[in-house]
Amino acid sequence: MRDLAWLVLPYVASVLLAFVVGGLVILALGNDPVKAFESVLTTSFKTQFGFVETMHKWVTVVLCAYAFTIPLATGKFNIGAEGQLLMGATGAVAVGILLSDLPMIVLLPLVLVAGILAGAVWAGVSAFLLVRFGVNEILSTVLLNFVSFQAIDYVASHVWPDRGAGHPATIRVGEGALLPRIGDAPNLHAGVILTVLLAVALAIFMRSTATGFEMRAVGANLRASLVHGVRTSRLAGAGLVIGGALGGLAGAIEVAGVHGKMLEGMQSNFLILGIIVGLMARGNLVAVPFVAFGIAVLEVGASSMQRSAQVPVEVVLIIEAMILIFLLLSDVVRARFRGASA
Amino acid sequence: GSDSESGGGDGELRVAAIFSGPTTDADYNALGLQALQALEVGDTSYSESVPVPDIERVLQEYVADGYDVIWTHGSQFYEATAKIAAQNPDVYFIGEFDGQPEGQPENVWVIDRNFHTVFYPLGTLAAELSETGSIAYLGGLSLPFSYSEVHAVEQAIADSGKDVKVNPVWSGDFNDTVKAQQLTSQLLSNGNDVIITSLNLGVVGSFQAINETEVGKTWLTVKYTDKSQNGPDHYAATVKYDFEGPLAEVVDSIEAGETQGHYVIEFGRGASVALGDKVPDAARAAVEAAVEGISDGSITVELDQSEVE
Amino acid sequence: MNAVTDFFALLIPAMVPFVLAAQGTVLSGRAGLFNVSQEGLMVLGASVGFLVSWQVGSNTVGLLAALAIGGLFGLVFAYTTTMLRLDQFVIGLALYFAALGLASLLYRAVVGVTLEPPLIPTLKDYPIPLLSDVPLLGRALFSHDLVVYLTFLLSFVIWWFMYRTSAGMRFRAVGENPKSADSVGIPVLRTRMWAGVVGAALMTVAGAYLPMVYTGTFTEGMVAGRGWLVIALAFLGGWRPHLVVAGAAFFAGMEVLALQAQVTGVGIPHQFVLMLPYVGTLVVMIFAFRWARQPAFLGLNYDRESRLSG
Amino acid sequence: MTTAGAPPRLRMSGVEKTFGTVRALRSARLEVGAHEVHGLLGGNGAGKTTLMNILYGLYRADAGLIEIDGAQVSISSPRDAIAAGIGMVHQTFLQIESYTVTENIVLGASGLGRFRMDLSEARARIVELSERFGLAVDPDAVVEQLPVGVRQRVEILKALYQGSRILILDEPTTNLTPQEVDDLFASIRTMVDEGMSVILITHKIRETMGVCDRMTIMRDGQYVLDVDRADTSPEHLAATMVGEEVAVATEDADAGVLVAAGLVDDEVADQPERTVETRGGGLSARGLRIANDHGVAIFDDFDVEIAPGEILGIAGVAGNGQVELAEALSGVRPLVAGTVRLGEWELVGGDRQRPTSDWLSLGVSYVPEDRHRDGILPTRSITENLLLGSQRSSEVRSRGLIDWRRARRNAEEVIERFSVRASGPNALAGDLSGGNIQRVILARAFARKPRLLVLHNPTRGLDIRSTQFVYEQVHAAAASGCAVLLISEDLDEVITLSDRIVALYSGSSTGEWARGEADRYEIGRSMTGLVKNA
Ligand SMILES: Nc1ncnc2c1ncn2[C@@H]1O[C@H](COP(=O)(O)OP(=O)(O)OP(=O)(O)O)[C@@H](O)[C@H]1O
Ligand SMILES: Nc1ncnc2c1ncn2[C@@H]1O[C@H](COP(=O)(O)OP(=O)(O)OP(=O)(O)O)[C@@H](O)[C@H]1O
Ligand SMILES: [Mg+2]
Ligand SMILES: [Mg+2]
Repeated sequence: MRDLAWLVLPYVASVLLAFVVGGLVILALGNDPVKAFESVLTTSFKTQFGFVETMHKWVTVVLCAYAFTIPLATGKFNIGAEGQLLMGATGAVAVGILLSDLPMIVLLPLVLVAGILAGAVWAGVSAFLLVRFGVNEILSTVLLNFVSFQAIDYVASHVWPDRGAGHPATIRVGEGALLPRIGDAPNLHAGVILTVLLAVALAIFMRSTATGFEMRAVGANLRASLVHGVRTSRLAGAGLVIGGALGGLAGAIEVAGVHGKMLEGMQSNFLILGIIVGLMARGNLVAVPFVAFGIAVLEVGASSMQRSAQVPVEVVLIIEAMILIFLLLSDVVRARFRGASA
Repeated sequence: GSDSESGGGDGELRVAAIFSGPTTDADYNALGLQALQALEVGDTSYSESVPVPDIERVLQEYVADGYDVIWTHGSQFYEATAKIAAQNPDVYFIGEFDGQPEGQPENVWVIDRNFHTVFYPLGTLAAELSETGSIAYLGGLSLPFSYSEVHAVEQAIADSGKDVKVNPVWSGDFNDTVKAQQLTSQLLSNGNDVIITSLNLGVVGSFQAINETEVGKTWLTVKYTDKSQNGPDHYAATVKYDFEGPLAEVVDSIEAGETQGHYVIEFGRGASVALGDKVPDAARAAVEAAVEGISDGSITVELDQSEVE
Repeated sequence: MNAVTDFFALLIPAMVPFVLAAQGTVLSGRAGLFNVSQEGLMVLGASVGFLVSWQVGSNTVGLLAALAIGGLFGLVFAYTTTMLRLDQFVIGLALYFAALGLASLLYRAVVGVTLEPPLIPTLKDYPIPLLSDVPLLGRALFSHDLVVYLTFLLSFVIWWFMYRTSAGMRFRAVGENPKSADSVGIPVLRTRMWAGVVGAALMTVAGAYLPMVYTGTFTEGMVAGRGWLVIALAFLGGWRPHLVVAGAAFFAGMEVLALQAQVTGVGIPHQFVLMLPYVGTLVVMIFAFRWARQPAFLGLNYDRESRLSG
Repeated sequence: MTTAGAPPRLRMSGVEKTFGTVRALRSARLEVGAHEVHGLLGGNGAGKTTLMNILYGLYRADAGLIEIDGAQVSISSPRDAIAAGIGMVHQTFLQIESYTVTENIVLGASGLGRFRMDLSEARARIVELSERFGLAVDPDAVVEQLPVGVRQRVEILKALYQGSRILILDEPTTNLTPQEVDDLFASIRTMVDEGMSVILITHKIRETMGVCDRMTIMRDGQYVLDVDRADTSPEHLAATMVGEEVAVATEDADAGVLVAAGLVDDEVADQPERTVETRGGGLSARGLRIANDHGVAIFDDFDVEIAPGEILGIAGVAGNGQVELAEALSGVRPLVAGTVRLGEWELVGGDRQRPTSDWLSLGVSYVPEDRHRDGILPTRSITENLLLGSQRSSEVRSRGLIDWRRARRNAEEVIERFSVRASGPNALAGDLSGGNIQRVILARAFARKPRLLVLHNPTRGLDIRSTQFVYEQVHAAAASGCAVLLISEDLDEVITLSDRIVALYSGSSTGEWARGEADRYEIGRSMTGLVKNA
């Protein structure tokens, strides 16, 4: 219990501090900080719709956070979650459009699998370049993001364009490609359940399977792992591919659960949010879903902050930066505190 | 959040607007904000820089906040607007579209931006101005409305009987000034002497590029707002948009109980062509004739959204 | 011939933001600091550089202001990572957010909503006498604004400093093995502090160059991902100042070629043409194992009393 | 050696240092005179290195006083230390691998100026210094390509170049041949004759007695004793170092303890007889061709045969192929050519080389030389470290998943049985002392009931007690029929443990001796490639 308190306290403290600083900025801009923060904290819970939106955002943030965290366990930085998400979405709409007449029981799994595979293949390019040629993965994943932007623009404006959309977007996928809904409208899509199950499975995978253990070992000491029979480069590549698969799944769920199609900009800022969640959770897979929930609430609330208090959107970015810095600082403070009391 | 706290009294409408970019863009979104603030209603509020994937949520939030009229500024938002409108029959929505949408809900007004019609005179102008016989269309994203603009320009050139070729290129982003600058330099050095831009802020970069070239030989046209101060010597024309009038008219209609409608922007109704001082008289006359022809119905500009490449 | 001249005339200015920001990245990196806030800092530099130039009426002052704000951010980065030993990656991302937010906020505060975007005059070209008269490439290579010349001069100075001076030899040691450097009396933390400050300052100046040469005004999306590409560029150039210039030339060259291909119309969809720079770089990296190495302590904080950082 | 009245060259007193919750030094003190070689002795974790790091400005003391020639100095960074005339050769060399010898030596030197980088003057001085003190190096060689012995000379030259008057050497002899040790000691004498003071940290009492004029003994971060060489004996030193309980044990001097302490000379070491049953089923490696990291073949047509229960010792100076051989025979480094059989199993043969994990499961256990780099996952618990390598074996899993409960119980047992000093199975491996890390690694190696044990420098840097423990374990393994390959740069160790000794020089065997036949200096000469004992 005390340990849990120690774990949660820094998060709470840094969010509070960040809000204090952010509040000062808002005040300086002549807006009402109390009103602003009230809407940040309540939008997700005041209406069912707000909650649904938050959970849908949570799904994608969690998956992108895993896409970053799992390769990180092997010491590799996957900065390519947005490209993987977009390619996953492309794979998902391709199946969802081409096979749109199939019944859900067949089509939906195909759509999700197509997303997963597309994301895995996209990250697989980085993994291959890394394992075979030693190309730094930060470099290759960043570059592939840029390639994916062009690729989906092509798909959305030439392959299956929706001419009425007023924005590069594909036509809708078949009905059978959509995730079923839970409860009354506005309602959650089944991807939420899928993500919860996945979170549990991944935690077990990393903790208790031989491959998961080996991944963590590689991250802790590559040489020692090699000496003890772990096929390190293969694993580092595998970590990237698994991360990419999760990024791809995020894209597929966005298609099947949220948009019903692929559209430009659907990657939003999920890459950065995923990285932040991964870093804030300090690589701990169990903490990822919880941190991601906090970030999803903040993200949804932040945009309502400008609606309800007319606070410029930029301020949200500044508050997010503060949260990160204060969170890290809380470590230093905690270390000093513990050292002093020991 | 509201500009006037006391608003929302009886009979006073509460109007919300959603913009796709920052209202500081001195362009499409700034025009929108200006129109919103000119409204004489109880209370207004807006959200800016709303990405397409987030639009449904923001719409829902405004519905939950009890706004009477919600305006989405940009055709990329139309689909979501119609969807949310169907779910909330008591709230009125204003969407934007290019053409006439199918299945328009009872509580939705459409503002048709009618870009192709407005671009026709630019084609006429380009045909008059071009000496090399080669002009360029520089767009942002290759969307159906930009295809219709290209086709309208081609139609105008064909109608003028001149032998001028249109080279369409896309920078990939309406606001990427740097790409626009680089593309424009390239287009100019490839012999295109009139650049018809369909960009938002990106056009500032195009001006930088064209300012490097000889005055009187090369020309640039602009969309939405007058940006002639960026390069008065090469500035040929603006197709100006103004949402103040259209928005006020639509809101008035809604107040009067007319909840569904299709407002087409035309010359004199939200759109106009302004010509630069340097444009020769012959060209000026031709453009004026074209505008005249469109207004009196003697010229019909075809809406052709088929792909160009 | 015209096409070749055009190519170089476009290439050189296109290289500048890449080179400046990449030199900043390399400079920090060789001292062991891996700053990933390039994208944010470039946007901030563009905003501050533009706003100050506009208010004061001098681009030079604008560039200096961008330099100063970058230095300030660099100071925060260096202080939190060297003195407090906070995670470099997280701090870099935090500063990315902060810079991005600040850039827009400042523009909103100073300019606000207007239909006429304020303009500053773009930088004047100063042809180098004689050299710019050389036939063919003279004009393309030697008729640019002063920042272009300064950028290349600076790259040379950084190279010379690193490989030809004893201070540079010590400097590189800090990024290779800070404990060894410390043990012979090289002030590791102080070196990292100034490398972090100067590095970030170069990144903001790189951003400030964009409104000053291309557009004369600031727009939020004007950096358009160049900051992220700079990180890739540092790896591409193996964290060496001279190779980074070559890498930037390659990068900007591909970018200009892609535009040229689109304008002349090569018959393939423009999206594929626009992919060219990125795919090209990936292909080059396959052959880059010869020079692609990074400082051994890149991104790791040094703690004198901990064995793990030795 | 201090003349009465005159202050000593160096005096440290009341030094306190705490790391987190560990009190590394409690009121430690040290006094070193001019013209003096001063030994600093103590078990692992006694605080020797910490005390010297404080003197060198790398650690900040919580309290304490440093005086040089009677004047109090404040040292808060290596810079200050260098200015005060202090030089230090660290246990792990602090060199920039990609720089040349000259660059490494002048790196911190003040005379160089900020910009000018003309190294010719510096180079000349280095040549002069290396001749004067008998420390031969090539000033233009790149450091990463040098053997350990030479790299150590570079470190000493670095200190000399900086003009040190007090030189600290932290366990300098670990990697040296007897001849090199003699050379080093000769150089030390020259330095002392020129007026320097040298502080020598070592675990080897024989060396201490051989070169030190005076010595200080530390235990648990505290000063215990300081004595002149003339006033002490090896037995007395050993007893004081390890503390009372073991002091009793030394009465009936176990050869292991004495060798571990470096106390015995080869003549003295009439090792207890060991009988090795020569039966099939051991290691048979033939025609080995092994390349180093740069692809250069160091071994060509090399054979190794070890019977079950036999301990084969490989004696050699570091850098003569030990790492490559150890890695090749533990399945970590692929062979260029050759066959390896272990009992009935073919590990390498034809075109086929089994992956490392197969070697592990077929009973090959490897205790690597660099335990921090190759042996442990520093940020992981003892439990997880003990599991490393057997994560795929069915023994540690239940229903396909790793059974962490069982693993933790196993870790508790190991901690108990191998007397690992740790807070529990969840303690991080990186927080353990070198000796304790080695215990964990050995526990892991033995837990697999190995049929081939490859040990590389298994006791480097370990104190007497830990060393003795390792020796016991090796004997136990051999007794259970395991073939043992002992590769060590510690000649005493090889002589004590091995049934058969092979001298290795530059990738080939330069001599072979059976147990009891070996003469230290003869082996030493073979190790330098001088004599070929057919
Ligand atoms: N950097 C450090 N961080 C934390 N604790 C340390 C550090 N260095 C030393 N210690 C602690 O200080 C104690 C003394 O360590 P020190 O290195 O001085 O021992 P030593 O006498 O040199 O041992 P050895 O013979 O093994 O080299 C150790 O038990 C260890 O716990
Ligand atoms: N970061 C650290 N945290 C805790 N203890 C440490 C740390 N660094 C070193 N120590 C401790 O300091 C002591 C001595 O360190 P030292 O480097 O001399 O290791 P060692 O026992 O001599 O092993 P080796 O010779 O293989 O390095 C050890 O007990 C070690 O555990
Ligand atoms: Mg030590
Ligand atoms: Mg030691």
